[in-house]
Amino acid sequence: DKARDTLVYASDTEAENVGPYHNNVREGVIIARHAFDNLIFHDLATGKYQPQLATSWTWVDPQTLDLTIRKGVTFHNGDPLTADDVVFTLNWAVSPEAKVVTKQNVAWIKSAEKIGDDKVRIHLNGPFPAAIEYLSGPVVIYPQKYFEKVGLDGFAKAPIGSGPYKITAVTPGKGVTMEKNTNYWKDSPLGQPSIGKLVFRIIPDQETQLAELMTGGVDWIWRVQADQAKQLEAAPNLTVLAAETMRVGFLQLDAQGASPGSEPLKDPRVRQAIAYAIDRKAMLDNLVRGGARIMNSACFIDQFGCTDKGVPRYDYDPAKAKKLLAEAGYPNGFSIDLYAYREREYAEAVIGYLDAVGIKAKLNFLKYAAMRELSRANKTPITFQTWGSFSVADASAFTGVWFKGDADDRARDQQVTDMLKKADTTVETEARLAAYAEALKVIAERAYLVPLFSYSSNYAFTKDLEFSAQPDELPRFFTARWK
Amino acid sequence: MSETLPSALKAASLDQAPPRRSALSTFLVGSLGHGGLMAGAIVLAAIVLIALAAPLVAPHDPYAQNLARRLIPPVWDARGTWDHILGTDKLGRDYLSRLIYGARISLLIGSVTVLISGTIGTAIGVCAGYFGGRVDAVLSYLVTTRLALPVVLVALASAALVGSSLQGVIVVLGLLLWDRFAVVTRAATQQIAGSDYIAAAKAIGCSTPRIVLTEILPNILNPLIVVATLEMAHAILLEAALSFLGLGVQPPLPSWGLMISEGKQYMFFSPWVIAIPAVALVFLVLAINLVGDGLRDVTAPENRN
Amino acid sequence: MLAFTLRRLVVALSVAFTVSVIAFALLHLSGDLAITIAGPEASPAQVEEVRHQYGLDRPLPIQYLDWLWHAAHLDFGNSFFFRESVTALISERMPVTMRLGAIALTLSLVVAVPLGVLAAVYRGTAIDRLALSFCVLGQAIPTFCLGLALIIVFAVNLRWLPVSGTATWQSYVLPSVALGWYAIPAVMRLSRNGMLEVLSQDYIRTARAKGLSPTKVVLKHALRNAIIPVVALAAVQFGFMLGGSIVVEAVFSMHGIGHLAWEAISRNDFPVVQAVVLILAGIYITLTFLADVVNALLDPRMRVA
Amino acid sequence: MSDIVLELRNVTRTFQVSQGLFRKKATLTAVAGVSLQVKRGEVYALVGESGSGKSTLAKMLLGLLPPSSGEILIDGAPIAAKNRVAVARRIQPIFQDPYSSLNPRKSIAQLIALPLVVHGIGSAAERHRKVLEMLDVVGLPRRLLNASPSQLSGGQRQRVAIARALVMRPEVVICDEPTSALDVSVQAQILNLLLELKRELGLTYFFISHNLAVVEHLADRVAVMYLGRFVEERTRAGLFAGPEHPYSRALLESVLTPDPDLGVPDTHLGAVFPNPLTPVAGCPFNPRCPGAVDLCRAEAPPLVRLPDGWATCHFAPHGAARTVAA
Amino acid sequence: MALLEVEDLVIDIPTAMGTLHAVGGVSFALERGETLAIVGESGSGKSLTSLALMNLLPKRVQRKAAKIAFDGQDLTTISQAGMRRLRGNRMAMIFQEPMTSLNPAFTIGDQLTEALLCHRKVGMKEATDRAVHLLEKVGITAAGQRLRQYPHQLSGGLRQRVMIAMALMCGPDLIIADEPTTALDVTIQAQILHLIADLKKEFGMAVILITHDLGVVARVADKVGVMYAGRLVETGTSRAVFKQPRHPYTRGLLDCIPVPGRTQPGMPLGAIRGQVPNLIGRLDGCAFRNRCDFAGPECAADIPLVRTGADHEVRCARLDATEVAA
Ligand SMILES: Nc1ncnc2c1ncn2[C@@H]1O[C@H](COP(=O)(O)OP(=O)(O)OP(=O)(O)O)[C@@H](O)[C@H]1O
Ligand SMILES: Nc1ncnc2c1ncn2[C@@H]1O[C@H](COP(=O)(O)OP(=O)(O)OP(=O)(O)O)[C@@H](O)[C@H]1O
Ligand SMILES: [Mg+2]
Ligand SMILES: [Mg+2]
Repeated sequence: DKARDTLVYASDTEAENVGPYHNNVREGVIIARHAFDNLIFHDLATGKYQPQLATSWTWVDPQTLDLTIRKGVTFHNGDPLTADDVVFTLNWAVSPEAKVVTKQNVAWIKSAEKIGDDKVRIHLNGPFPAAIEYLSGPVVIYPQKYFEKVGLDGFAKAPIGSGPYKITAVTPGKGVTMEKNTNYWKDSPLGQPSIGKLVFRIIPDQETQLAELMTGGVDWIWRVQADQAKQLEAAPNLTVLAAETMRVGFLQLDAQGASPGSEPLKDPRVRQAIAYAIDRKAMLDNLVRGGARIMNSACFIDQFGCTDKGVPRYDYDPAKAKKLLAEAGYPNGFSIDLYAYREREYAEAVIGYLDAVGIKAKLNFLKYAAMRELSRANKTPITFQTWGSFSVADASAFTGVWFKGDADDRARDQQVTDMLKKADTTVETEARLAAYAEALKVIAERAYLVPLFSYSSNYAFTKDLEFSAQPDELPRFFTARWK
Repeated sequence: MSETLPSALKAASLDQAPPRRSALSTFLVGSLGHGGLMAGAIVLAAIVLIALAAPLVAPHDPYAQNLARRLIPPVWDARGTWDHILGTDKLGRDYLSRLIYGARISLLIGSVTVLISGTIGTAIGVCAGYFGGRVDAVLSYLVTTRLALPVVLVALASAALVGSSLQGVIVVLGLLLWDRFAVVTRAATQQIAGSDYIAAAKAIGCSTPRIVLTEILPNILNPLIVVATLEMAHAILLEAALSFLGLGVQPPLPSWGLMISEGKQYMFFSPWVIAIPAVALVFLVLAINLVGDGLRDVTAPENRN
Repeated sequence: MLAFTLRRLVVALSVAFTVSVIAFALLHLSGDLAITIAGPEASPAQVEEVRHQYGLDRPLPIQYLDWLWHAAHLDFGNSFFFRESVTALISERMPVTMRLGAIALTLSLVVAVPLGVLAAVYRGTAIDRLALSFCVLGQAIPTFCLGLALIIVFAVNLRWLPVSGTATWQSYVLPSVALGWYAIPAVMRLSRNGMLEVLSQDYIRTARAKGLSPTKVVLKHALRNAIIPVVALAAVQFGFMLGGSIVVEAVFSMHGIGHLAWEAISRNDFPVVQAVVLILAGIYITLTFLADVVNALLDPRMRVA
Repeated sequence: MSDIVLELRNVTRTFQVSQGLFRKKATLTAVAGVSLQVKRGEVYALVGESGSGKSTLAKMLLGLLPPSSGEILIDGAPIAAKNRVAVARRIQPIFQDPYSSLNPRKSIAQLIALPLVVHGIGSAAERHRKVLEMLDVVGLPRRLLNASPSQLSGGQRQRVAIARALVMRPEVVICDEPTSALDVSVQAQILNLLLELKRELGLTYFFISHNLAVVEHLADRVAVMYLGRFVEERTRAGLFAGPEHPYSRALLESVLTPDPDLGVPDTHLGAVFPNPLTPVAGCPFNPRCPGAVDLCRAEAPPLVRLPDGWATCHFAPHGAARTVAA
Repeated sequence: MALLEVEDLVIDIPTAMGTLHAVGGVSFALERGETLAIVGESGSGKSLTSLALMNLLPKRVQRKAAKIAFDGQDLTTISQAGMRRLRGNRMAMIFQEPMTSLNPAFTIGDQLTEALLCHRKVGMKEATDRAVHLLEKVGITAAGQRLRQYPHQLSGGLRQRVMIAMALMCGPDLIIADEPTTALDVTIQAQILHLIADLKKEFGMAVILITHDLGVVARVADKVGVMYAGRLVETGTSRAVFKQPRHPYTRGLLDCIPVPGRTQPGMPLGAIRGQVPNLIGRLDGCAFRNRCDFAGPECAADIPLVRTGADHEVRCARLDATEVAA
């Protein structure tokens, strides 16, 4: 609402915890970017890394990184941000009691130490070239004093960061309110925030979001369904923006056969058959649209290290799928449960394709948190997953989550894990690329997951708003302004 | 103003000479004269017939998707085609065929649920009404307990626990919706249990099961049928609500509630996607309710001669 | 009167007790709590530690009593999802639902009771038929369809009222209509039937024979007796409305306890579900208890019961 | 076998009437210490006002209600020892309301055949024959065989009820006000039928009524009941010639014969109405008795034997002279 | 001038199966202070006739009359409001069911004073005083306390007395009592009838008493009207009708009832064969002819009331035959 200098943006999912380390939903990532600062800034326009909280950084060796921390930055509560806060945050995040939700984000860190007034040294668990990317993404800095005072629960209710917006209210189930940080440090590469107030409203219903947008109840929504986006373009007071995102949709198959009814999935031929059965192109052209692409590898194609060269492709071929199924001993198919949490029609389309080759999939549509829990408890034979890599433009942000033996790895293929470990820690660029390519090839051959396509995101917002979208699916309202 | 019926009328009007119309023919005459009942019965019969003959009347396979032909509007729209009279859904499945198959699901849910809940409720109601005293107190307390549980919430929670599926929904609703049966049969049974023909049956030496089965049950059949129809409508609506909330029947089954739920995202720009199943649902429930109300009117004691 | 009240109180308490057992069972049926609380990545040792820490290794009856003790003090433990006190979550959302329910109930009473009385007084006329048709139709329209239709018409097209949320009083209008709509047929029928029955009573004839005006006969002699069942129903309906607000809150994205419960169910956050079930049941039980007492106060015959 | 078919020995029936959970349940004595003997082939009539316990007594005789204390004997054997089915073969009821005593869902044939079916008597054909026979006996046209009760008039229904009661050839028929719901013209038909059947089948009637004129017409012996007690038991002739108990006298005076020369009698009864929940001290009738004195309010009256029966009154006019005190 | 004159009152009820001619052409006149009793079997149209006089018929019941005049006022054309001013004020009604005719939600006092407050400009105090006065008149003790009681706290006999007091509140000229004693025990019936007779004398009211009990009629009525199938078949002074009944139906009725001392115990009672005709559809001629022993072809024609004595009229075509039989 321009008149009240308040931008109301809506999304459907709620972060169980606003603390950036304790949720892995996109809505949480957005809030983290607005309320907290990273050490390093990744300039998407140039592809270069620039100083943010760290004024400079140097690799001492492939496992040691030294950073100089900026002076004069303060947290929202007025406390100065110091090297101590950085050291505390990193050491706390890797400790087991922190129970960080996405381990991959910090698992590369061994420890941090203060080596001077404003100097911090990070010890890595092994060579990890993507470290800079992570430091410019999911790793944000917490205020040590405040955090130690209020604890994890208190922090979730009233988080304090140093970012361009300060969080003023967290209402579970309802949303989060943020206000412009008028004391935001001058030279931040993020720039100075312009809009006075941000209100994040959780509106679970796409349609309600749409109705609210049309009636001016909210100013900005995203993930508008392709069909609707096209129609919305006609509305005079709205702007519609379509952009590809880093999010990749895929089917995760329980190759271990640990879930109830997932026995058939142990057979690679069955998994391949599933891959062949799905007409990804038709889905892309008719359902996804908006600049999205078909993905053949288990990562987003533009991430560093991600490639589909030499990776086997499973083009739509139901006949072959049936043949494979028959070879695997399922000439009449089988019944199985499929879990999904968003884009129900994509999941249903998949079910339709599976049905055509004889696999009777039953859809279970859940909230993300519930689905993740079931999946991690080995109760989901097939899951329709999507992953936005925390906007980290490095293949490790994808493969690391799904194949390195952590909670979300349902393949548990030691060979793949080892190959990825090697790739993650290879410092030399060419060798690193080759290592990823090799790992991705094995993953695809064994069809542990069926990559479908990248997502496009359709943003729709009021004409009053000047907003530009980035491919990393991370709206930056601190750069937005009223027209 | 009001109709004050002389109390002697009840006796007087009964005391007329035969031959008179049989109960059945009075019922039929009453039904035919009851516009609402007839309209409801015709619509309901039509829906039941279509549901039964679904494979014959459905023009397409309700599950066959064709993404290239999605969201075709119905034939009355300029962009519609006769191939898909009611258009296609978001996955390019023929909407008419899905609607027709959906009728099966709604009717199945309605009837099986009522069968389960009717059996439970009638058993409870008849026992409470017939035996009275402590039995009645215990069973009444059961009914109160059941009523205290919020149906939608408990149904949702149970569906979440047992896993949402067609069978799950039917069982959960069947186990939840017996309260009205119990209340109505209890009241009806109480009334009958006090009547002299029950005393006469006892004096003749009839056993209790015999009394319940041959003397009481046939006489509470009317209210029972009425409740059954109304509860059937209730069950269908509840299933729709559960499906709407995402914990009812699961895709790709074409339940009408689910179709409404799925069509919701198109409600602004392709309103027919939601309007068609919604109208079908309203029609079905309306028809069932009309039949139920009509039966109540026709079989109500004051209308029986 | 006191004895009557006490007896009802005992029934209410025993129902509440049963509901609490059911709610407790709900939580424990939802899976191994220790594993849920410890989180999916916890090692078996950690799970055991949680089990011990939360007292989950004690016998179930003890756990139940412990839980009941806390629940009686409005302490329902922590939400699995938010890791926050359920009581805090609920108390924050409760006002929304209560407000919604109260407005909806008032709305439906204000519409339904006069309509029912009118229909009864003008039985068999166009007014009556209109009211009854309205009833049947009303019952056939699912709440969520009505809600969506209201949004399209009044919020999106006419822009008179907000689409969702709870920010202003205007936000409550559409949801209350959608929720109240559901109760109107039941309340209307009951007032109509109650009124009809009362109007056919001998004492109404007596009143008319005294030369009282029709208005006085209806408003004094008839309404007083006919309103009694409506009082009970109003209480019951309020309970049902709180339960039924799940659907409405979902459609209008209102953050009341219905919505909370729905989301909690889809997140397997059973402490929240459990608490909501218990609270809604508690409200229902309290209300029906109060309704019984009010009924007894209104009806002199019941005071001696 | 003695000629006493039915005997009651000091039968009492109480009901616990709930008055609220925490208030003590009140005891309502519907029948208090009643003893009687019904001889084979006689019509034993019971009169009394509404609520005096007549129906309760009838139900106990039918085995539908167990007595709280006392004994009921059929042919000298206590009925508790027999089961309901056995009792049913010997004692059958005719109820007051012919509209509620027939199951509306059954045909006339089914209704009349029910006792035979329950007791497994005869084949289907034999049962049918018996039903037809009964229709003739009670004077119903055979075309009504498949009619439903709703198609019959009150008098016809009562005939069906009689047919059902008699199809098993019981020894005793308990008639609980069998004509009080019927118009006088129909009542006459039914009374004639009952008398005729008694003669033909040698039945014994236990006949309950509040209409003394009917009782006089039908009964051999009459008992007058007040508030659960028998206050007088006499032969018909004796009672109608000279009632001993003031209540019997008031009853008799209250019979309004269609005689335009007479006015409405003044029974001089009090207007205090008996409440079975609050028993009065002394004679239960004393609050309404025109001749009550202090003695009546203090002491229960003795049983006064009369040549043709007995009465319970302190001042039974003839009894006093010829009493064998109880 | 007579207080009430009714000429050719017709009451039709449309039903699903045709028009029910409930009352067909009833005429009578009533003087001040006179008691007219209308007697007839169930369904003969007595209650409808009484309700028609008060204009309290159910809505779909149609009333037609050549004349209904009350104290010179034409009730067929009077406005609703005008009728309301008469009702409860100058013409009052006592209903059959004392148990249900009082509103359970209001106190006796409230219901008693209501009519007076509605029709007269009197204060609450005055109305209450009159209520107490009347309650005492009808034999209710502790009247002041009774006013605060609710109907359910009174017994049937007391309630009927309250109903009578209620009818008397405005001192009406005419009281219509529809079976005021049918639901009561015989002793109480006698008391109530006695009361009505006394009150009538005291207040000089005219009374229309509706009943099916010939005994009651004979004892209290000045004039009698015998109704059969919606018509008056015989009217006259009570003496004339009961001493020399001329219509076969009246005679049949009188033969039906057992009368202590007159009928022979155990002997068959006189009975009217057959049943009441269905009143739906056209009724020609004598409705009783299918049950009448004297019926001849002339009975199928319309039959006028024939005057057979000073105060005696009969609607019969075979008066010649009945005279011989008498
Ligand atoms: N099941 C019962 N529970 C409680 N009280 C009862 C029950 N049955 C009868 N009574 C009471 O017992 C008393 C006698 O009742 P009963 O029906 O035997 O009287 P009655 O003489 O047959 O009366 P009526 O002439 O009205 O038929 C009454 O006060 C009645 O209220
Ligand atoms: N509202 C009505 N609808 C249909 N028929 C009616 C109605 N009221 C009365 N009748 C019929 O009109 C006829 C006369 O009824 P009415 O009540 O006057 O009889 P009654 O002589 O008072 O009988 P009772 O002695 O039983 O009170 C009956 O056949 C009855 O069925
Ligand atoms: Mg009785
Ligand atoms: Mg009548």
